[in-house]
Amino acid sequence: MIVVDDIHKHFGGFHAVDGASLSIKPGSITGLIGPNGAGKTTLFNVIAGVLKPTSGRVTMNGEDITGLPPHTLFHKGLLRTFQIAHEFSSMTCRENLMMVPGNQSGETLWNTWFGRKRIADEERALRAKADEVLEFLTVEHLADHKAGQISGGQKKLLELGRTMMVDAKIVFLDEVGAGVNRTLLNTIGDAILRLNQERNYTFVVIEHDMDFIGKICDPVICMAEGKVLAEGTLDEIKANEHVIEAYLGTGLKNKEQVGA
Amino acid sequence: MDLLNAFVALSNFVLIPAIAYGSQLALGALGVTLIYGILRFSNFAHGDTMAFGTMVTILFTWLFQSWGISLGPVPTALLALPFGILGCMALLLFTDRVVYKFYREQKAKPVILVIVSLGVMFIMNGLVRFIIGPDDQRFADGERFIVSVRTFKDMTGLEEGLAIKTTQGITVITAVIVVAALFWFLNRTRTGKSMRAYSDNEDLALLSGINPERVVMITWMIVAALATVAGVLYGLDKSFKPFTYFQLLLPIFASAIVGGLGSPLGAIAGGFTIAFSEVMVTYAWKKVAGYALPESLAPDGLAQLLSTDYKFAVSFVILLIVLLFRPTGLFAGKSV
Amino acid sequence: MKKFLMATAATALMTGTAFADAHAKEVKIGVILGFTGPLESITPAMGAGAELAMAEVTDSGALLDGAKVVSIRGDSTCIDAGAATSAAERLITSDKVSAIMGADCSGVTGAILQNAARPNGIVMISPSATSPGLSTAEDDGLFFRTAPSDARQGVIMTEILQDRGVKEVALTYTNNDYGKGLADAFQAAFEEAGGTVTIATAHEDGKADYSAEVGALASAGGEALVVAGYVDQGGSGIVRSSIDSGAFDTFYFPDGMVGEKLNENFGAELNGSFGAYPGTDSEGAAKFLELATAAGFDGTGAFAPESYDAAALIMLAMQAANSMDSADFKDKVMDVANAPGEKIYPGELAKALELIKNGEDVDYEGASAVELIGPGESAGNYQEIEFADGKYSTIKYR
Amino acid sequence: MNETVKNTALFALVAVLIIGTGFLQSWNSALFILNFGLISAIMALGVNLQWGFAGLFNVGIMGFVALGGLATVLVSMPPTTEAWAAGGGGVIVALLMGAATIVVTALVIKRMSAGWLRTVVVLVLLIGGFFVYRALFDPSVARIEAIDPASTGYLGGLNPGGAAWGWMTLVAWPVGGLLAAGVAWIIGKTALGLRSDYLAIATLGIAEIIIAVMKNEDWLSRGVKNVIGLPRPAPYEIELQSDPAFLERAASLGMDPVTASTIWVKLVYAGLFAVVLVILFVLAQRALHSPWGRMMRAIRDNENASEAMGKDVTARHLQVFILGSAICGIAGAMMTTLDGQLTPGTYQPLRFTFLIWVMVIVGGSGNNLGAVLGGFLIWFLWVQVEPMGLLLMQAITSGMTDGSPLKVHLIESAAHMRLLTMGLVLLLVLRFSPRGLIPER
Repeated sequence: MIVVDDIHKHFGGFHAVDGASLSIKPGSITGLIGPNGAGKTTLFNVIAGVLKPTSGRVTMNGEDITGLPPHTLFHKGLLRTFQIAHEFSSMTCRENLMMVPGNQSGETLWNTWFGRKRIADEERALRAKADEVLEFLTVEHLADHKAGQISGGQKKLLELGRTMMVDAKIVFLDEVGAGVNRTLLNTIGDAILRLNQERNYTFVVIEHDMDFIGKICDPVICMAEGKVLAEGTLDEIKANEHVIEAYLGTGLKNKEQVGA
Repeated sequence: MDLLNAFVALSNFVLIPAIAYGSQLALGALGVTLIYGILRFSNFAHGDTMAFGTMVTILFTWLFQSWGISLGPVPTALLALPFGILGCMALLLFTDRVVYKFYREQKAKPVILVIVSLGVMFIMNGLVRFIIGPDDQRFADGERFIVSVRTFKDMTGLEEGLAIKTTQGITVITAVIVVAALFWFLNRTRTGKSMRAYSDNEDLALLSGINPERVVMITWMIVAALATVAGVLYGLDKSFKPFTYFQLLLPIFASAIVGGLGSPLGAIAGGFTIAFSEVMVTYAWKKVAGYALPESLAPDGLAQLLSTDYKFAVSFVILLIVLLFRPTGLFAGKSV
Repeated sequence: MKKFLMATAATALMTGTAFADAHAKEVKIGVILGFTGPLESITPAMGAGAELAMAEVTDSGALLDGAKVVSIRGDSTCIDAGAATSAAERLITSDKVSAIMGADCSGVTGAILQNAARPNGIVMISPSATSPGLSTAEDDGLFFRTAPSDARQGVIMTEILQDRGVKEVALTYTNNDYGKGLADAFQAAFEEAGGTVTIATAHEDGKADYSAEVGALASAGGEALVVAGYVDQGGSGIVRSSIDSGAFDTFYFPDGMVGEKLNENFGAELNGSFGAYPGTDSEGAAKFLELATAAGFDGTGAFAPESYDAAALIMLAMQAANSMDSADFKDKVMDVANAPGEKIYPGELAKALELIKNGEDVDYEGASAVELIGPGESAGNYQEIEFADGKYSTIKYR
Repeated sequence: MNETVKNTALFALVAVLIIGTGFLQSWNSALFILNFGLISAIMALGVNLQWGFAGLFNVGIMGFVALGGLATVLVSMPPTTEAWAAGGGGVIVALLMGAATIVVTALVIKRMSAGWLRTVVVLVLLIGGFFVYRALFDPSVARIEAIDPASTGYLGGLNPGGAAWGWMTLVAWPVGGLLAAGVAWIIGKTALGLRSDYLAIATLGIAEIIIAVMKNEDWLSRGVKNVIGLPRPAPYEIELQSDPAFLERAASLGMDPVTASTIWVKLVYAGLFAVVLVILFVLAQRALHSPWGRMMRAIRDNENASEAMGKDVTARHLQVFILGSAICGIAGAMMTTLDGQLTPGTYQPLRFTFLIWVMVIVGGSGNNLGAVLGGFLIWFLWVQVEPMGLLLMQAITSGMTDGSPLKVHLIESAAHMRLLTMGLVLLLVLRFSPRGLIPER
């Protein structure tokens, strides 16, 4: 469904992504792993339209989406979250969710002045949907809290929740578990699995926590130095020599993670 | 001979004034760019900082003059300059302590600091007028000219004259010395290097044991020195008036941005770009062309690209053009 | 110092208003001049001139059977129309002045006239607003000026330059209504008379650096440089820069440039330059000078005599109408200013008031040989000045 | 203290200040402050839209205010028929020619592939276009400006009825908004991509350019020669004073006709301005408390995330930049109407840009009510700090001997208390109530 074909992204002389190619099957939860600096987030940003690739192509169901801006991709059903939670801090959690759906008639100024009835109806529906999502994520008690004041893990949940406000086809999750405690991580994992099964969302997950990856992802793709090293189940990846080498090269901490 | 006349006319009316003006702008822009590099905001109070430093210098100049101290042909103001710098440093460090520090500790957004600097601008604006009044103050003394038009004509026998004012000479020499000292400081000393490191990557610099408060303090002190020197040179060359210094903020910002905010080299390049374009775009080339070209080709009109009415718009048009094509300036400055 | 004077005037008026009712009869006249701004060096003498006339009348006790005339100052800033209007508004509505002596610069004068004087029906006599545009402004018969229109000055300038055989001049003007208006008037007159203006370029006031302007002016060339600016502002900057760079050594100075500052700033560097500003050699001018010297201010200051005359005309007209209400005395201004009648000079205001009281005509000549023409403006007398030995002096009257 | 009570108290304070002015100074002064306060509140509303709603740092407010003023002249003045005959057509052709040059150049840049050929074509087009434009433009302008330069010398406006059709000035208000919006569109298209500080300086510069054009293009609005005596929507005091019905009413209220007429005219303006303020306030309020406002706040909080959530940040920034600028344009037109004249020389960034910023920050950015409050409060201070400063200085110096240099100096400097006070108020609010007096909810 998403095909990444020989993407290069250079920053000056630094080749952050150096000829990465991969494809993501519809309905899968693909894990993207690799040592720090492997180019995972850069590749994410290229696919999500934040960065323009130096060369290469990204297609979605055969359509070329290379370099389209994020808001256009959103309307094509491609959503993402961020490594560091990008919540709308001065808005309540419910508002954070309610802002997501596109083409709300209340987003047109004219309607905010003269089409108040229609907006009110839409808002009611949106509100119900947002509350539903919050409930699904087991954080309904946070609905009226300012998003800037909830915990880091809850922000991650909220970001996941935003993707649930629309019918997303594919969702890119960037380090969804970073800085999240174990309990909350499990909640997030459950939510991802449920969304995948109940709503047929496709996920691409960048994550360092191998337990988490092992629990939800299949297949897993490993990147290093801007290239794709291997693809397969987590066990296959763990057994792959190149992968071990790549992780070993960056130090013990990551090796332990692989071993774990 | 005609070509020589053309060159002299060009030097007298374009090159020399533009070089002096450019040096003054460059010094001002260096201050703006340093603050942007280290403290990460555009300081709207910089014009008034210059006015304050200059004002202190003027007060000391008057004091010295009343004591009968002078430097002979060189303006007394140069003697008072160190005191002006000290006064300006005291003010900036005080401002930092009571105003900016609070926001730094809060990790406020840069744009909040810009708005804070607006408040500081208002206060300094009022303060300077309160102390010295809103009027023109002339404080230049000593010999007026290095070369005057008459001597030049007598010396060379050329039709065109050339004047170099003492203040213009001092401006350029001082600017060169100050810039050299600044670059030596930034590139050769430990403190300077730590400042550059801090400017490049704050977090990394903190990890490597740089004391940020010390870096900030030294930055303010350097900025005070630069602002006072720029202000005094400008005042000597032209005249001191608080409102003019506030207005000077605009071409100074234009210089810093054209060069690229945060880049000291860019600030200097920007200063000269703005100064030269302001003078050259509005210069009537008739006279120079009259000397340089054969008679048949000499222009009938004034050969002026843009009337001097638009002199002040020129720097901004250049600013906009540069930003359109190089959004972070000629020397790729930062953006936060 | 000038601001100190203003401040004391302001305090005086605060206490003044408090006691206003206690006094039997008090006539308040607003003096709105640019005590700050580009004309701040010539306005003190103008204000003093007007107040001299008021003091004279108060001392005589002849106005409206012993009325006391009080001056209330307001700052026109010369350039900020909003500030000027608000000052005038305050003087009229809060201090209840009967008439306004002012304002000085044409732009703010027009603003005060339209926004404060006309709505409140207050007579205004300006000593120095010279814009030709004011000749045709709607004024409900309330506006007069003892200064001539710049259209007249343009002609005088042309005559002076031609008498000196100057055929080609460069022209720079301060970029406001005064400078631009005068430049237009002069350029039209000069070119009509066969002269050439090589370049007419504006300069902004308060901008310290004029090398670009001077560069353009020098390139265009000319036998002299006409500086239609202000002596306290960019005008001096242009002259400084021109002398320093050798661009020009002969200058022509219109009214806004003639002031003591010129001697202070340049002195002998201007030897050979010339100019003109309003003034006459009538016996009135000499008398005014005496009175001014006795009162301790500079009677030769530009527009100081006109200011005396403006204030005097207001008070004479009041007496002629036997009322301190503008609606009544606005029609009398022309009567007392022009023939027929006995000629009145400075220091003779008491006599004039008595004559009027007895029903006789007066023809106010005053310090500047007042002759109001057309829509109530001075016919225009100028004194030509020339620099020699580092200061200017009047050499001829026109 | 609950929010409503606090807000009511703050507005009551402003009312007390203005009414107090009426009792202590004069009702004319009080209404003068009220009228400018209403206009300031509208400007603050516009800036709040850009900064409070969308986080756009625009310091070119002065330019848009001035454009509103220009619109007033272009709409409400009678046309100068001789000038139109002499050079009106020429100027319009030249301007169209200039616009066409730019459009064609833009097309070439878009259509041709990059390379030396394109550069050459673009340069030839631009330089050639410039000379053709000047050749068409300059003579027409010279002819227009030659027509009675002392009182006209410009094309005039579009009001065939002249002073009798004072209502045309009301038309100028929305037109001022449109003019500002049009220019904001051009600026937004080019400059909105810049990061915060760069955008700030760019807008600062653009405002200066707008003023430079208005000062020097005499054919358009007489430049620095000013346009005075603009037709006005309110009755003329002088006419009221000769209107028997009005005189009778004034007499029945026990007022003298002159005071009655000046106050009445100011009240008429106050009414007109208040209507505009209320309309704009309601529209802004509805926009803020709607999905649109939610979207704007989201964009302000986090541009990247909003973009990822499908919001077209660039387009929204442009939209809000245009809207805010249009509101400043409307306010500018209203102010020129109240002044009765256009004087380009008096536009200063300190007064028309930075002061408005103080209003928004002190009042409370992101809150319309706050912006309005800030507009009134800061304007009141701006006007009244000067006399208050004088009183303060007199109090301080009362113990000193008359004529002592220090006393003279202190009293002389009282006027500068104004700038000091503004800075101090701004810094104190930023420090102790960083979200303003009426913070965003």
